[in-house]
Order: sequence, then structure tokens, then C-alpha cells
Amino acid sequence: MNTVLSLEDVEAGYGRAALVLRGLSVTVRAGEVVCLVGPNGAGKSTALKVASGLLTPRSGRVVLAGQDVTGLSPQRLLGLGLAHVLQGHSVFREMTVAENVRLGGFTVRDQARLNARIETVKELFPVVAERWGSMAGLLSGGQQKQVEFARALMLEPKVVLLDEPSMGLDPRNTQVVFDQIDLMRRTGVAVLLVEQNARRALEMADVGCVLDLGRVHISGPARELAADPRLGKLYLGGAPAN
Amino acid sequence: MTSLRTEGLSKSFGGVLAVDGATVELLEGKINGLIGPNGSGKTTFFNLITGMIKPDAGRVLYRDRDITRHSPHRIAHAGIGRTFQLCRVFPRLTVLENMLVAVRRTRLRELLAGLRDKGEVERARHWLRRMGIEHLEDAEARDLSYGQQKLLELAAALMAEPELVLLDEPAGGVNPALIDRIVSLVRDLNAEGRTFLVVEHNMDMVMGMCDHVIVFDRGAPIAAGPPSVIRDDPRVLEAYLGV
Amino acid sequence: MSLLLQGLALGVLTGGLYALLASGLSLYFGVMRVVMVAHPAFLFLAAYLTYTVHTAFGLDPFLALPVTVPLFFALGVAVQRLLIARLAPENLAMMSVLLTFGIALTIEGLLGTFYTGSYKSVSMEYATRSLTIGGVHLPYDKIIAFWVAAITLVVLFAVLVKSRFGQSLRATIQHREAARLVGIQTERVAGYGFGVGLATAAVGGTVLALITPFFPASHWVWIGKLMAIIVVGGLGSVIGAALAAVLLGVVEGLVLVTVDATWATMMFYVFLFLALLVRPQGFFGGRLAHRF
Amino acid sequence: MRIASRGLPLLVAALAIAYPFLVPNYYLVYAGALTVMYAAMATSWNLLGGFTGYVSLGHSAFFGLGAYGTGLLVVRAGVPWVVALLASALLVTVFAVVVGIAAVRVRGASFVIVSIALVSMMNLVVQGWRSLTGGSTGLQVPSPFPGLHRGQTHMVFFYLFLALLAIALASWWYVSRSRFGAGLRAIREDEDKAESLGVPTAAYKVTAFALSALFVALAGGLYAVWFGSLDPIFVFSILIGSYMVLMSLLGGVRHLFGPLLGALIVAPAGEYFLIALGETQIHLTATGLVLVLVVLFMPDGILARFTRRRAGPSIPDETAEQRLQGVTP
Amino acid sequence: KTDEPGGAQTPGRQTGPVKIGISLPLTGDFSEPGKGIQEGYQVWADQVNAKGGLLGRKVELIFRDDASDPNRVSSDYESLITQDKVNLVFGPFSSRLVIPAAKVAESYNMLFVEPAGAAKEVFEQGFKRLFYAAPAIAGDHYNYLAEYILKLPADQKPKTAAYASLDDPFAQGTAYGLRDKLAAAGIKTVVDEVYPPETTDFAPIAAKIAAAKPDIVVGGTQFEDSVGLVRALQELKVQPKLAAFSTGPTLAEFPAAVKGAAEHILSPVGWSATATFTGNQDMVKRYKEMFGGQANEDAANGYTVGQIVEAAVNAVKCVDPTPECQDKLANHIRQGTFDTVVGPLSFDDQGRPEQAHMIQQYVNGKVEIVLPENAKTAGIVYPKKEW
Ligand SMILES: Nc1ncnc2c1ncn2[C@@H]1O[C@H](COP(=O)(O)OP(=O)(O)OP(=O)(O)O)[C@@H](O)[C@H]1O
Ligand SMILES: Nc1ncnc2c1ncn2[C@@H]1O[C@H](COP(=O)(O)OP(=O)(O)OP(=O)(O)O)[C@@H](O)[C@H]1O
Ligand SMILES: [Mg+2]
Ligand SMILES: [Mg+2]
Repeated sequence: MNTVLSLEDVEAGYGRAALVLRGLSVTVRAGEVVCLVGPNGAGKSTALKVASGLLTPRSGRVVLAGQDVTGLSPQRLLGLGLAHVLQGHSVFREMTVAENVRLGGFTVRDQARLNARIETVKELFPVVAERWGSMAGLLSGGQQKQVEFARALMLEPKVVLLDEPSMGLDPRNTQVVFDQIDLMRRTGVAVLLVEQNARRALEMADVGCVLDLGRVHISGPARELAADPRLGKLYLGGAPAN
Repeated sequence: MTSLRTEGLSKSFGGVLAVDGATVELLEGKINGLIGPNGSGKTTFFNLITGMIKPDAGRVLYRDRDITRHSPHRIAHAGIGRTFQLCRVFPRLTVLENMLVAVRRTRLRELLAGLRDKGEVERARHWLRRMGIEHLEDAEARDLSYGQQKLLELAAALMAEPELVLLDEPAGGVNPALIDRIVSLVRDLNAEGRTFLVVEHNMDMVMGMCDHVIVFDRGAPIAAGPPSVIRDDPRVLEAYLGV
Repeated sequence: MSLLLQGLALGVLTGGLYALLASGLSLYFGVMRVVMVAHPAFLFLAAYLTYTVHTAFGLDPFLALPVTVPLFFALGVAVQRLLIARLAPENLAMMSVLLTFGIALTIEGLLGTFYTGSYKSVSMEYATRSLTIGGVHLPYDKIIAFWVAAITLVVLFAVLVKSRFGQSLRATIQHREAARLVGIQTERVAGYGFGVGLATAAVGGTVLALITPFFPASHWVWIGKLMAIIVVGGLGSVIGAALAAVLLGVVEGLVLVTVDATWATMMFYVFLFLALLVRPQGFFGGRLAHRF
Repeated sequence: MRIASRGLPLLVAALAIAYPFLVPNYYLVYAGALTVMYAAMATSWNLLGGFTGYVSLGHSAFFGLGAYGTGLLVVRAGVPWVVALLASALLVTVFAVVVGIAAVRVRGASFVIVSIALVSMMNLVVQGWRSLTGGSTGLQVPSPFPGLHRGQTHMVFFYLFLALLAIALASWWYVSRSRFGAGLRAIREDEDKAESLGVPTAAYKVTAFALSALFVALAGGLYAVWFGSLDPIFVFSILIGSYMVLMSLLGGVRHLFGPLLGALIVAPAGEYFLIALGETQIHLTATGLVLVLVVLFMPDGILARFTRRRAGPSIPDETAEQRLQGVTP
Repeated sequence: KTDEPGGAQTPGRQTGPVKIGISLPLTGDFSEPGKGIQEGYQVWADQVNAKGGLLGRKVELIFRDDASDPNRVSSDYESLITQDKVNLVFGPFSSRLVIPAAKVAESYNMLFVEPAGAAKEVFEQGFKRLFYAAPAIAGDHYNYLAEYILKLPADQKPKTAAYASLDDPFAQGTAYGLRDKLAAAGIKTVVDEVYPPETTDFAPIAAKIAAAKPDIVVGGTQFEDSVGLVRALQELKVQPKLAAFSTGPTLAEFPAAVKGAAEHILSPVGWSATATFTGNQDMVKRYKEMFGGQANEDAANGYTVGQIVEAAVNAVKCVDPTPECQDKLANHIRQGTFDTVVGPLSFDDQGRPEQAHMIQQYVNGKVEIVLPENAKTAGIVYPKKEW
């Protein structure tokens, strides 16, 4: 399989503050889900921001489909087929759900395609259809998350960066999200996934990377990582407490 | 024995019935869990209990005292503490300052007393130590990682010495290793006599930790009982677990 | 009775003008969280430019619009890109007040330097006549102001709500990173948004020049009134501001003819405080206001 | 370092007390008194603005009311000036509580607007209520020290304002280290969160608002008896209010001495611009540009530059192993 | 302190230029008239210096801008007197600024001749060295017009009058002076409106006046509001027999600002460019040379201050800032009569001038003096033509 996205030896940080990423390298191939796990503050979200152009690295390269895209704007990267779902809540709060979802296809000119996608996401997330005209900021936490995911599905990208897509979702919706990720993989999309629901994510991912202190600590086939007892204690939590 | 009871609590926003005649009882001294699909009104229910929003109808009774429509700080003084679904700390205050904001009583003398009152600072450090973030006491809260902020938020809530603690998705976005830590903390605190109400989507956590679980759907409880019973309740399976 | 009718009619017409003058303010706030204290100063800057065009070329003030509107649009883009964009987002609302206060002083000083402190006015023959309907006189200048305001507002509204630009503008304000990620050029869009706001100032200034004499410090008088209007209307709601403007215009007109001018001006502030007590988010406003 | 930070304020205080005797003429005493007055007002403003983040551009309303209250009590009721001063400050405080209850219901930008409206409103009231206040003609207040010549009066008021400044600074300092102050700061950061932790935010905000108004009203009252003529347009002027903001901001709203430092810079600088560029209105432009520059490049004030510079997160680095220890209970 | 009152004046200061300190509103609300007065002062100084100066010493004017702020005006005089140690001070513009300024001058025992503090309150403060260098105080500005109206035959005499006045001691003073006299003579006041300086919309006020259908309309106005009022009256088709406004119509911008509506509007004026009072034509000429354009009333008032002080200095032969000299000057002014560009002036004990303003009218688009009889350049037109 061919490499679609790679971060090579990236160093990055915010403002004049100390480095957050200290020589991070990650590679994602087409049709592959790479899962980043790691403690809070390890730099997972930062890595995704560098990949999508929201943050310019201080050194190192970002390569997208063989092209060096370091420092390009998110709009350009979007044009090259890269989508990014942010962590936390990033709906446009004072716009309706409809406007939010439509904005997901801001760069899509083809109305028919757009409408078809809208029908699809409405089916996937009933709440999106139900609350089509409501102000997005007034939805519950989990509902907003669904709107966000729906927004991201409006495009048909080649690479998707997902930052904790299941956070705050109930089990049913979590399942929908994971199913969608699986679907993407099967259609050849490269997925870079950050999840705190680590065991579950590693179960479905192809490659797992444990990030700590801005570097990849351990990486390897996802299932192997999930089984590693040392990692379990340190990063993945003990077995369900009882 | 009941710690907190709501009777026919209702709230609608525009056309949306967020909480719809919820009558709920929390068991004193237990860890109560509250689960329900997205948008079923859990957070709104929290906001109603803590006075952040005013109900359209119904009552909230805490230890048999009517606290409906009390302002949030009075409810806090009555002994109910909470955390928020999206973690909220005071970003530009240091960790220690974050802790010292909490007030249990508003006696003038105490308010004017020095901030760095020895007893209070000791108490704050005690809680930070229990959360394992005492080494961060001089850091500004915005510099903490998400998980650390979650812990700080919990510590600050506990600083006000609440008897009933409401946690809104304490595990959301938190590293699994830390979740373990939060679970054991909640257990310890519960063993000391504090009552908890925990909203969570992490089923393992809820089922493993809670003594009593309430299930919400469309703004009202559809089932309540011990985890073992709830786990197999067909209504719950249908409404929530979606399988 | 006819006096009341007259007051009412004048109030509605003046209210229309207020709506135009306040619309820009509402826009900056609604979409950018910027409290633009300098808006009235820009209004008078436009009035002075209109005056210059009028005196130098003898043109009708409205013919100055093709010059002033694009100029102000560009100015707005520049102000946003060079100044407002540099403010830290945490306390944008506060800092923007001070920043734009400084801009207002700067403009006033420049106007005073170039045009001296004396009054200027632009008077057209048609602006002193009036239309009489059933004993009620409707001055032409006010009628013109009203219609210009109405048209501008309709255009503005269409731009904000219906157009792609309007959507990207609002998205940019609400979540900049997310907006960039759906492909919006956020910097450019925010700049244009400000430009549109200032473009309304160009129109407003022209109308103002037509109906009242002005001098460099004139803008102070308007700050309080316009701010009151946008709060009563619900901060940030362009429609709310328009409704509030007409309401307050009418109230002012009626109080003026029945009581006196001091009370008429006071009404703006009375309504402001009423609004705060009854509905802190403004009489017509959306849910937005309470969050700030 | 510690000695420097302790010693400097003492040295400045000593200089301030000696100031009237060091300068060659009474104009400089007068200018000094005016500067100290502004410093006192800016410091009082900062009791609200610095702690809670509620920016009031309308504090001159309290200045004006304090001034008119004192003036009217002296002129119309024949009350001794000290009594008038205190009584009017008290009345203004009560008034501020009432206004505050309405005003602090709104946050951020709305509050700024409300504060602007407050000044305009007070101006209209005082100007319109001609029979009581003298309206636009103004109010003439007799000098409290008819025996002293003008220069000596300036000296007296210099010290009175200095005392007021000292009280305002002491209050700020006291609040800043009290739990009340912690509550106010929490309000600045996140009001709902503070409320949920048991902070009665409404009461806190109103208290801070009123306290801040009290000192500004005292300054206004002193100004009335010192200056002797009051004119509604100028005591209820947004410019006076915005000077308080500008001074505080320039010096640094998070620091005890920030507003004072700001006043020491702004007041003389204003004077300079007026004299150097006074022939045209370009001095307004100069003032405006300074404000713009401060907001853009020094939003945290001058003092912030000298105190703890934030280079990055204030968190000590830890290794994965340390973290492991933290995690395992 | 070197400026301790009664402190020894350095003997060396008796030579060198005579420094005159002046604070004026060169910016802000009053900047327009402030500028006019400044020019008047400058013309005067220029002419004095051309003649060899005051007591053989050159005159040097030191201007300060008070930005129309009473706070600043005090600081300015404070610093002029104590820091710059000026020999004399001249007054600022506007009653609002004159009182605080005069307080400072008074407490340093300085003579204070001022060109623009006409409101009656100025003279009620007990100032001992203040003189207003214009023909009459505000309340007396319309005296000739009142006389004229009251002498009209019964069938022409107006029965009702409407007054609208800016809330400003001077503007209001002028209108109320006329109102009191007319009301006493039985002319009914049907509208009496005071509006704050913030007012920008005059249509409703005009509507009120329109509803009362008064025979005459009197405005106590400054420029902006006089224009606003005239326009609004015209739009609302108010057609009084007589319309009078203070200040606004005397400014050169007025006719253009109200377009054709200026015709037959009356206005009190303290000075006329065509009058032949002592030095007037010289002043007009010199003004034109220095500043280009026509001198206005403000400039004339400034010039008048200079003329009076000049006469006093030449009579008592001193220009020191000492209390003795300043007292001598003040006493001289109180007792004498002075020939000025606005006519001969004398003052009462409080410093009020004791003459009266002329009345001007726009006749065929030109400004004519129509009252009093002995100064008129054209006959008064009454009733006025419709707007
Ligand atoms: N905008 C920012 N400005 C300054 N520092 C930041 C910013 N965002 C993140 N950081 C810092 O960078 C570090 C890494 O943050 P990042 O969000 O990448 O962590 P993460 O691995 O995604 O953690 P989490 O699991 O909690 O989301 C943290 O120490 C954080 O404090
Ligand atoms: N301020 C509001 N205005 C309008 N609707 C609201 C508001 N707050 C909540 N709602 C609606 O009320 C319903 C309940 O929301 P709530 O936040 O209580 O859900 P929740 O159970 O906490 O969900 P989640 O698990 O996603 O956090 C939702 O449909 C939401 O859209
Ligand atoms: Mg993250
Ligand atoms: Mg929720």
C-alpha cells in the first residue's frame, strides 16, 4: 500500500512556548487506520494540527501524497483531499444544524452530490435530521459531536484526521462513528485517528502509535499493542474495574 | 435514605422538551449513575438541580429541603458540588488559586481573611495531593493538559466540601489510565460518606463503579436500579445501548 | 392629536435612519464580537468626504457614494486585518472597545486638522421641502434617508443571511479553526465583514451629511444613542437593531413633541436599562447576548 | 531583588510626600495634585476592571455625581465640606449598588455600553435639572479654605488626593489577597463556574462595582471643593472615564501599582501633547494612536513586561516514568 | 515658591516683551469661535507692535489650547500665571470657560478682560477684576428688537411667541432676555423649549412650534442648532411673521447652510464690519491681510479686549503682574469709557458692559444692520417673507 500522509521528524509548539512535538514521525497508508493513543497533553491533537496545516511546524516535513505540504494553509490541504475533525466542540454554535452540515461541503460546488451526502448523514444520525433547523450551539454535547462528524462526512476526502470522534457519544453513536471509520477504510481512505477510548480504537485500527512527550514511544500492529501489559497499565487503563 | 429528590421536574427550550417531568431519587451515601442517549436531558437535569437554569415546573428537594429556584451559589452552599461536561477551570488563575475560589459559607470575616489563610491552603493542598497534581500548584490552569484540568476541576469542586457531588462525564476525553485513577478516587470519597451522581457514557465505568443506576430517555427516567438489573433491562437496551 | 401624528411620522422616519446607522455596529458585534466605538467617527468621516465631493465638484451627495462606499470597504478591510485581527481573542470585546476608541480619537483629530473645527453642512434644495399628507408634514430629506436606510438594510441582510459570504463570515467568527478546516479563507472573510460594516457607515454618513450640520466632535453624540439601540435590539442582531431603532425613533419623536428634548434623549437610556432588567439579551435579541 | 521591590515603593512614597516642596512653582503642585487625583481614580477603577474584567468606560458618572453631590450639599444645604464629601460619597455608593444590580447582569461588551449610557444619562439629568444643579450654567462651590491663597490650597489638596490614593491602593492590595478577591478573579475567568463553586457572583460584582464607585466619588467630591466650578458636560465626560481605563491598561490591570504608573505617564504626556501640538486637533490623533498602540502591543501593561515573563507553560517537564508513578495509585 | 502671592518680582523682568497669556478652545466644541478670538488677539498684537508696543515693550501672546474643557482652562491660566509669569491675561471663549478661568485669575490678583462670557452668572461670582469686552450681556442682546416689537401698532403686533433654546447659559440667556420683556408686555409664550447640546433632530421641536402657530419664533441658538431649527421650521411649514436666532446667522457659513431660508432672519450682533467706530476699519483691513477673508464678531471681540487693556496700560503706565499694578488697571477700566471697534464701552461694578447689541437681518441675501435707528444700514422687514 502506498503512503498517503506522513509526518517526518516534526518539531512544533505554540508561540514562543516550549516544544510540544519533539521529532515526531508518523506514516499513514491508504486504506489504513492509524491510531494515536497517549496520555493527555502528549501532543496528539498538536500532531493532527500540524498535519492539517493549522499549525506550522518549526522543523520537519509534512508529506501528503508524495508532495511536501509543510506550511500550506488548511484550505489548500483540503483541496488536496485532507479533512480534519477537531477535538472538543467545534460546531458553529450560532448557526443552524443545516448550515453547519452544508458548510462541511463549502468547497463542493456540485449541488447534487452535496444533497446526496446530506441525505446520507441524516440517515446515519437521526438527530441531525430531527434538529435540522435548530441552533447547533443549543444541542447537547453528544448531539453537537454528531453534527460535527456529519459535517466532516460531507466531503469525500482521501485522508481523514479524527481527533477523539467518540468523545461524549453514547454507545449507539459511538458504534456509528466506528462503523463509519471502518467504511472509510474499506473505500481506501487513510485515517489518522486519535482516541482515548483506546482499547476499542486499537481493536479496529491497523497500526497503533503510543505518543508521549511529543514522540512516538512505541508503535506497531494495533492488536499487539492492545495486548501489551506494560502499555496497558501506563496508557490504556487497567481492565474494567470491578 | 434519599439524598436528593426531584418531583416532576420539567424544562423545555422553545419546542424541545429537554427534561420532561423527571421524578428521580438519589440514594444517600451511594454512587448513583445517570445514563441515557445523547440529548436525553442529563446535562439539563444537572443544570436544573444546581440552579443554573430555572425549571418550568417541578421541585428539587435536597435532604427534604426545597431548593428549587435557589441561586447556584446557595445550592453550592447547601452542599451540592458539580463539574461540567466540557471541563471548566479558571484558565488564568494558578492551580492553587483555582482551589481557593470555592466558598462553602459567605461569612464576611472569612471573605476578608487573607487568601493564603494557612488552614485553607493546607486543605487545598490536601485535595491536590489526592488528585496527584500537587506539584502543579503554581502553574496556570490553562497550561494543564486536559486530563489534569479534569482532575483540578474535581478537586476544586471538592474544596467546597460538598456532600453530594454531580459529575458530568468525568471520563470524557480522559486518558484511560487516568480514568482508573478517577474511579478509585470516587470510590474513596464515597467511602468517606459523599454521595455521587455520575453521568457517563463509558459503560464499563458506570457498571463497575455505581451502586444505583438511573436511565434517562427523552428527559425522564425510564428505569432505575442496581447495575446488574439495569444491564439486562430490555427498555434500557433499546433506548440506550442500541443493540 | 395631529401633533402626535406628526411626532409619530417623524419618529418612524428618524427611526429608519437610526436603523441604518446602527446596522453596522450590530454587524461588527454580531459577527465579530467587536464593539466598534469608532463607527460614528467613521460616519462623520464619510460625511466630510461627501462634503468635499459636494463642494469641490458640486455633485449631489448621493453621487459621492460610488466613491465613498468602496473606499470605506477597503478601509474596513485594512482596519480589520491590520488592527482588530491582532487582538487576543480572550478579551476581544473589551480590547476592541479601547482600540476603536483610539481610532475614533484619531479620526476626530485628523478631521479637525484638515477641516478645522467649524461646522460644515451639505444642503440640497430638495432637502428643505416636505410632503404633506393629511396635515402631517414629511420632510423629503427624512423620506430619502428612510428609503436609503431601508434599501441598505435589505441588501445587508441578504448578504449576511443568504450569501455564501455571509455564511463563511459567521462561521469564521464562531469557530475559526473549524472554519479554516471546511475551506474558508478566514482572514480574508473577517476583513470583508468589517469592510461591509464600514460600507454602511459610508452610506449613513452621506445621509447624515444631508440632514444635519456636523463638526469633528459630532460623533460623540451618536455613540450613546446607537449603542443603546443595539443593546435594546439584542447585541449582534441586525434585525433586532433595526426594530429597536424604529421603536426608539418613534418613542423619541413622541416624547419630543409631548415633553421635551432632554427626556426624549433620556428615553434611549431608559429603554436600555429596561431592556437589561426585563431581558438582558435585548428585547428582540437572540440567545447570543447572554454569553458575553 | 526583594529589597528593591520593597524599597522602590517606599522611595516613591517619600518622593511623593516631598513633591510639593521640591517643585519651583505652584503650577507644578497643581499639576501634581491633578495627576494624583487621576492615579487615585484609576486605582479605584481597577478595583472593578482589574479583578472582574468588567471594563467600565463610564466611571466618570460616579466622579460627576460625587462632585455634584458634594457641591450641592455645600452650596444648597450649607453642610461643612468634609461632611458633604463623605455623605455624597455614601449616596453615590448606594446609587452604584442600585445601578450595579442592573448593570452587572450583562457581561462583556454590553456592560461597556451600559457604562457609557450611564454617563450620558447622568449628564442629561444634571443638565436638565436646572433648578437644583444650575444646569448648563454649572455649579460654583466656594473654597473650603478661604484663608489660604491659591497655591496653598493646591498643596492641601495634593495631600488629600495622596491620602485617597493611599486608601485606594491599600484597598486594592487588601482585596487582592482576600478570598473576596479570589472570587472576583474567578468571575473574570468564568462566571458560571464560579457560581457553581459557591461564589455569590452577583453580590460580589455589585460590591466591587460599589467599592470602586465609592473611591471615584470621593475623588469627585474633593475635586468639587478644590476646583470650585462644576460643569455637567465636563464632569460627566466619557473622556475622563476613558482616561481611567487607559491609565490602568497602560500600567497593567493585574498589578497594584499599574494604574498609578499609568497615571504618572498619561497625565504628563497628555499635557505635553496639548502644549506641543495644541494648535490643531492633531493632539487628539496622538492620544488616539497611543491608545491603539498600547492595546495592540502592551495589552497587559508595562508592569507585566517587568514582572514574571511567561516564556511558556509553567509546568515542569516530566518523564514517562514519572508519569507512571503519578498514574498508579 | 517664586510665585508666592506678594512675593518679590525680579526687577529684571521690567524689560523684555510684555507677555500676555491666553487660553482658548482651539479644539473641541468651541473651537470655531475660539479660533476667531485668537485671530482678533493676533491682529491687535500685530498693530500694537507696529506702533512700538505697550509702554515701549513688544507684546508677545502665549496661547494655550484648553480643548473647550474647563478643567484645562484652569490649568492653563494656572501655568501661564505661575510658570510663564505673564504680565497680563486675556479671557477665553464661552461663559462655561470664563468662570473657572476668572477664578484662577482672581486668586492671583490678575486683571481679567474677556471677550466671550456674556451669561449673567459670570457677573454674579463676585469677581473684582473681570470685564466683558462687548456691548451687552446675553440677556440684553435683543433689547433693540424688543423695543421695536413693543412699539408696533396694535394690529401688527405679534400676539404669540415660540422660544426654542439650546441648553447653554449664553444661548439661553439671549432668548430669555427677549422672552421676559415680551411676556411682560402681554405677548403670550406658546412654546418654550430647551434642548440639550446633543440634539441633532429638530423636526419634532419644529412640529411643536408648528402646532402652536406662533406669530414670532425666537431661537437661543448657536450655529448647528440654528441651522437645524431653520431647516426643520421650513420643512414643517411654520410661517411666523418674525424669526430671530442668536449667533448662528451671524456666521458666514449660515446662508449656505440653510440655502434660501436665511432671508429676513434677525439676529443680535455686537459688531459690524461696516461700522466706523475707532479702529474698526483698520482692524478689518489688517485682518484681511493677515488671515484673508472677512473678520467676524469673535475676532472683533478679541480685538476689543486688546483695545481696552491697551488703553488702560497706557493710562496707568504699568504692566506688571503685581497686585498693585493689576488693581490700578482694573480700577481704571471700571471708571473709564473706552473707544473700541464695537463702539464706546463702559462697565458697571460687576464688569457688565452697559451698551446694547445691534440687530442684523438678511435683506435680499445681504446682512444689513436694521436696528437701532442710528446705526442701521437698511430698514427692518416685517413681517418676513414666507420660507
Ligand atoms: N493553543 C495552545 N497554546 C499553547 N499551548 C498549547 C495549546 N494547545 C495545546 N497546548 C499544549 O500542548 C501540549 C499538547 O497538547 P495536545 O492538545 O496536543 O495534547 P493531546 O495529546 O491532544 O491531549 P488530550 O488527550 O488531553 O487532548 C499540552 O501541554 C498543552 O498544554
Ligand atoms: N439552552 C438550550 N436551548 C435549547 N435547547 C436546549 C438547550 N439546552 C439543551 N437543549 C436541548 O435539550 C435536550 C437535552 O440536552 P442535554 O444537554 O441535557 O442532553 P444530555 O443528556 O446531556 O446529552 P449528552 O449526552 O449529549 O451530553 C437536547 O435536545 C438539547 O438540544
Ligand atoms: Mg487532544
Ligand atoms: Mg450532557
